Amino acid sequence: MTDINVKDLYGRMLRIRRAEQEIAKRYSEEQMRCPVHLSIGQEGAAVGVAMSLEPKDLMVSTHRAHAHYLAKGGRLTGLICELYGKADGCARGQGGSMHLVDWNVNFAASTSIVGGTIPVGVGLAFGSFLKKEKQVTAVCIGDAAIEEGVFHEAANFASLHKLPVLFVSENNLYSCYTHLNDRQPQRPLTDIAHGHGMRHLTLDGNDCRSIVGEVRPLVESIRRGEGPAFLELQTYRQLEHCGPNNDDHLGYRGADEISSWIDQDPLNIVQRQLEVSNEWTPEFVAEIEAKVTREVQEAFEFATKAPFPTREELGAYIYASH
Amino acid sequence: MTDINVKDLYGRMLRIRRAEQEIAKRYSEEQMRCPVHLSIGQEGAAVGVAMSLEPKDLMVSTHRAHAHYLAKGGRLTGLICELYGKADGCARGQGGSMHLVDWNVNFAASTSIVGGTIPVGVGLAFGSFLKKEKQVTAVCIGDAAIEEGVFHEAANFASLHKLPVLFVSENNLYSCYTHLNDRQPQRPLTDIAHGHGMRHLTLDGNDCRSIVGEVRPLVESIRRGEGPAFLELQTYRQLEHCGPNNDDHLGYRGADEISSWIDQDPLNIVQRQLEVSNEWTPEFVAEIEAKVTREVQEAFEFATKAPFPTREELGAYIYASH
Amino acid sequence: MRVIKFVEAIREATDQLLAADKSVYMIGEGVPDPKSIFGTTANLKEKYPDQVFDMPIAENGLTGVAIGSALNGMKPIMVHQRMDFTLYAMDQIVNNAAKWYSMFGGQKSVPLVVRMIIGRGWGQGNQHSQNLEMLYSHIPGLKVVSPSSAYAAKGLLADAVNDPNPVIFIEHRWLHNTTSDVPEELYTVPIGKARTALKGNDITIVCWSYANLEVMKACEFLTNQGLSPEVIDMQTLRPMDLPAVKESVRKTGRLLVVDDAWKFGSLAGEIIASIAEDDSIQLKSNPRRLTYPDFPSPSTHALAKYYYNGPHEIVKMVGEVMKKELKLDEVMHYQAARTHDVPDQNFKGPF
Amino acid sequence: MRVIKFVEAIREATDQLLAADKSVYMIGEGVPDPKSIFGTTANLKEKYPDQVFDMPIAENGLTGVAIGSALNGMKPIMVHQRMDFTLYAMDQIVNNAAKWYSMFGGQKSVPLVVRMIIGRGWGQGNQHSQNLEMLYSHIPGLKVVSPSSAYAAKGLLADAVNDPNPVIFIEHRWLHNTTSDVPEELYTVPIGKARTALKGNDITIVCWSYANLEVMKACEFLTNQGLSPEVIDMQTLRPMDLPAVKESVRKTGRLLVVDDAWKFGSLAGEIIASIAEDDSIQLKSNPRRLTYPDFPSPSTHALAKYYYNGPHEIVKMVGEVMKKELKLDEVMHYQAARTHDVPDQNFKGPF
Ligand SMILES: Cc1ncc(C[n+]2csc(CCOP(=O)(O)OP(=O)(O)O)c2C)c(N)n1
Ligand SMILES: Cc1ncc(C[n+]2csc(CCOP(=O)(O)OP(=O)(O)O)c2C)c(N)n1
Ligand SMILES: [Mg+2]
Ligand SMILES: [Mg+2]
Repeated sequence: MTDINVKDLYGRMLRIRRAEQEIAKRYSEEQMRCPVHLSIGQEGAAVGVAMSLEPKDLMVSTHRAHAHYLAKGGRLTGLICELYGKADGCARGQGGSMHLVDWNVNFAASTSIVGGTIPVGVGLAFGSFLKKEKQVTAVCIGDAAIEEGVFHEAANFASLHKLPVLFVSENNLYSCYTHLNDRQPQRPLTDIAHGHGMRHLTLDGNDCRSIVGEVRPLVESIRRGEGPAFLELQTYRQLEHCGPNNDDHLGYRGADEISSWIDQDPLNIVQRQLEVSNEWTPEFVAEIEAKVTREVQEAFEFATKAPFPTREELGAYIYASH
Repeated sequence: MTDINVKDLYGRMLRIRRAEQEIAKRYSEEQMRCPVHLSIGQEGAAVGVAMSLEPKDLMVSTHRAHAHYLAKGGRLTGLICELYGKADGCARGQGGSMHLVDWNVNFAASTSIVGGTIPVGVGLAFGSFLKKEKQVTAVCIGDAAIEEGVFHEAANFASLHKLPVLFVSENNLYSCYTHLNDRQPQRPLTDIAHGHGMRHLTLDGNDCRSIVGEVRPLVESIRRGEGPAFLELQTYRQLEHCGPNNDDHLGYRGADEISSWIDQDPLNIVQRQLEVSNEWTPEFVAEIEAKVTREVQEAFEFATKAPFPTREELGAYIYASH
Repeated sequence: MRVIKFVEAIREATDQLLAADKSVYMIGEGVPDPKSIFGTTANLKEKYPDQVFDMPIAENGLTGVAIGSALNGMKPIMVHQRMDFTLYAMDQIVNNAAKWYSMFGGQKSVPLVVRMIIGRGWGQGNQHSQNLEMLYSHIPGLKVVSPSSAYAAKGLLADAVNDPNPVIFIEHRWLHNTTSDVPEELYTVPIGKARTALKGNDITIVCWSYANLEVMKACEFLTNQGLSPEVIDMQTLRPMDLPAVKESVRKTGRLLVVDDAWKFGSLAGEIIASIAEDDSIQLKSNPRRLTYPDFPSPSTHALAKYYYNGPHEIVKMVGEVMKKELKLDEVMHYQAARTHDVPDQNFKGPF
Repeated sequence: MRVIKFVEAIREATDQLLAADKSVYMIGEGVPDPKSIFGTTANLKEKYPDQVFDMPIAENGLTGVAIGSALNGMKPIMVHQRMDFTLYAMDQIVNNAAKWYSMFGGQKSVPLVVRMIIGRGWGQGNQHSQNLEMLYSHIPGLKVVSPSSAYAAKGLLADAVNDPNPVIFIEHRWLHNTTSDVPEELYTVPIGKARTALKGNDITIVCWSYANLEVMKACEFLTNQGLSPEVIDMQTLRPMDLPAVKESVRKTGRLLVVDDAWKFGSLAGEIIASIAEDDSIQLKSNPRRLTYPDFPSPSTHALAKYYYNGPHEIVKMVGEVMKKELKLDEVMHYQAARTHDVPDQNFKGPF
């Protein structure tokens, strides 16, 4: 793990955290008029996976995609403009929070139908396979998405053809307000991957550094043609399922559960690692906070001032032309 | 296994075999005008499972359903009339070979969309569960049906609620002309069941007696509420995928493979067992052949003479009324 | 009478149906959770623990499960928070539920109710705002209802649950907080019957679901100008009460269908075709329809604003059918002053 | 010119498309097997081993895979032996393929062709004989074609594969063994253009796919009686060439649409509605449609016999639209002498 730049990981996670905190803060202004599923608490998984990939590798995600999009290198202004419905949004405002894309950094898509991008991700990898390109696709999903049959259809096909796919299931224990135990039998999630003849790995989804350490070699084996793999990253969503608030007063999850996960916040974990290595200096903290805050403030400033798409764009994207 | 009446098993398999042979023989007369997927070679599995159930237990099946329907006790005339499109068919001719039903013997349905009856079978069991009835549902499928996502969705739900379901996958190695290895990664089929937290068992699908020996206690444990189980029965379809002929000249399966399976014909296996126990007497053979042949001939005679539904039945089953 | 919200009417009907018949059960993603499907299932799990269920995200499989349980004596009510999700379940709905009664020669039908919610506004976008009523209304063997008021919602849900056939029950999200008189006791609004929402002589406006509210609002601006529109609220989309439409059109001689769905291949088109085919009807002008444009709704409110039809567009189209210059400024101002991407000022998203 | 079968035209087009562009690939259950999708994919695997694939039975997942590969530079052609099976794939087709271009603001489209085969006869029954053209034709973002001849099949397939958008390619099983003139070289029949199959003045008969054959046969019995029907073969169902229909109807003043699908909510209805709405068209009589009845086809040939429309029903309906007593015995005898549950004497089932 000597080549892992932990300070860099911290900076990447912090960028996502501060961006989402700003979204949460400003959401009540009612100018970001689309549903937002924040990833606060899950940044370690997103950054860990993205930093295990090469830039040419592809990624797809779900309704909860901000962290994946940003971790993969997606434009922050593209994201914030998209939330504001502006023409400079990464999907020109047509998509909203749940439909992000940035082909410049090979973030291929997030969509809002649970399970919808899973076979699409496998198809991207099938494309790489057919073109004999050494490109890996990361399919980022939640813990509930594997309940959709289409996950299994896609996993079977990926395994059959040894396609270059990394399935990443961020197990945050909930599907909206429903606990895993009310949706799936009690067995390791990864047994499903085993059932499809796939390699699998379960990791602490909040420990970004060890994710990178474990997943980089896995990605390289996938790239070499050793077949797809399934990663379970155990993590926790800190805010409500959808929206800017905390909704733990609803009582669907226990106080102990919440506090133990907050203690294991991915930023805390990396902070502790940097403390151990004496890299957690006041200068570093001040510098990275300032840098990230500046970028976030600038992005919001840009987005709030940016123009909306004009009426001509309504219905402009029905068919692509030759 | 002392309480297993092997002669009875032989008689039940022979009834199915002779009925299907007669279907094959007469198919070229072009009076049975619907696709037929014969089970010749797979009768051991059907009878083995059906004889492990109680009469009150339910069964669903697929496009290849003749054996299941008859093994569960379905009316032979109902089947043959259905193939001839007659009003006395078990589905009044509306269904044809792929849509069989006989609620008198709790054969709930076979349908022609691969995977289509899997969740329906789990739902029958959910009904039993809700009504607190100690009734098991056998969901009879092929080896390819588990590729459909809906299998996984149904299996997950059955496992989650410990529903009284026995999944029976008759693994005959092919989906039409496509070998298992061209459709699924190389791993035991039962790994899939394990992935869903289900008990599983792989058996020689042609050895009817040992199926009954193994599956009866399994069914009873399911009935007691110990959760669903998945049975892989390894067997072989002797004729073409669909139709009355042998199509091995098409070269999609090897001569050695075919001959070794023919040698393991389920009737042969039981015959050998009866020879060992000295029950395979000329009298027994003559008597059972005569009995079965008579029933088959009578059913065809009945069916060929039976009336077609009248034109009034066209469009008569759009909505059920209160 | 007592005035309650649409969500409360659904909740109350479900409560009473669960109480009346132990074979009725309710299932769906989030049914017992604190959000309780926009309030429509609130407290039901507590009251009927053995009849109310959450489910995994597996729309097709669970629809099949519901079908199987229905064949085994139960009467499931399934709910999907968005109609868009039900595309996963088309196989079980169309190949199984719709066909069971016919493909086995009338032996067993599937008494299943599937509630589906149409989204709108607050940036829902392409995959959370589709009205797929047509995909179900085209399918023989299904019944499809689409109530426009709390009263109709309660009565149609009761009739749907008692129907031996599969019924698709379509709710527009923007109806959820609307209110109407609703009797406390359980009653039925019969499936297959349209309702005359307004009597008139000049033009027949056919609509259903949320569009009925917009049509009724438009009619205020029409009657102000001395017009007498007749409004037929279909309530059921299949089997459709075409006789009611025809009777009205025979009287008015003019037809406008307002359908919150894509135009090409819409139910609005089906209604117009049925009238056009009928030799016994003489129209005074060409029939018309007002629908969504033929593309999905964008997320950004800056464009979604122009996507939906309101009273302004309806009044304008009535003018076209009537071949009359109608005053539009009042209705235009009314509409401009309204919120356009939320149903009311209290709605703060997200879904 | 060279006369070949519809299946051979599809096979040849696929062969040429695979040869011309290495990003084209063909995938489907049974594509490389000895039955080769009714012959339409014969020997392609041998010739293009890296471009031709079998697949697991997983319609939705594999549609998603095809979509993903299309986004990554490939041009997949997927095939399903029955349209009924594609209900499993509605989510990926409608929520993803159809919307990709619009929901990401025009950044990437999905150049995917999905071939779907409509079954008929030999006891296919409820789940193997559905024509679900309407379910796809209603969806913005999709293109839908439904050729009626070997010539159109080859040309439309070529145009579909070169189209940057998802195209649903509908084949009626009973067209597979029909023949027509087909050029050897690759050519395109443009998506979105109807074809005048017969010029005439008395009535416009609109049809597509297999119905076109029945209409042309019916026209023999009509012209015998001095009538001059005009036949418009739509070829593309979405985007539809309504101007071609309108031009013809303006001339004839009469319209019959023959659609091999369920009546309620049919494309036939959409066409009639589009004509009825148009103020600039004066009809001499009410437009009509001839469709499947509103229930699924039964398996037994004893009843399927009365389910489908042939030249007899078409001639009869033309008589109604023309308000003319037409002679029916000849066409009735012709139809009675034909096989009714197989396309021709050589067909021995099973699918
Ligand atoms: C097909 C479909 N069904 C239901 C939903 C509603 N829904 C949105 S997110 C979600 C929960 C997903 O849970 P998980 O996969 O664990 O992801 P998480 O939200 O925890 O990140 C549900 C049920 C949907 N968007 N699509
Ligand atoms: C959804 C669907 N896809 C494809 C088919 C065509 N089909 C009919 S049987 C069959 C093979 C099924 O194989 P398996 O499940 O192993 O059963 P077997 O035929 O071997 O008994 C296929 C692909 C179908 N009927 N339904
Ligand atoms: Mg989760
Ligand atoms: Mg098989």
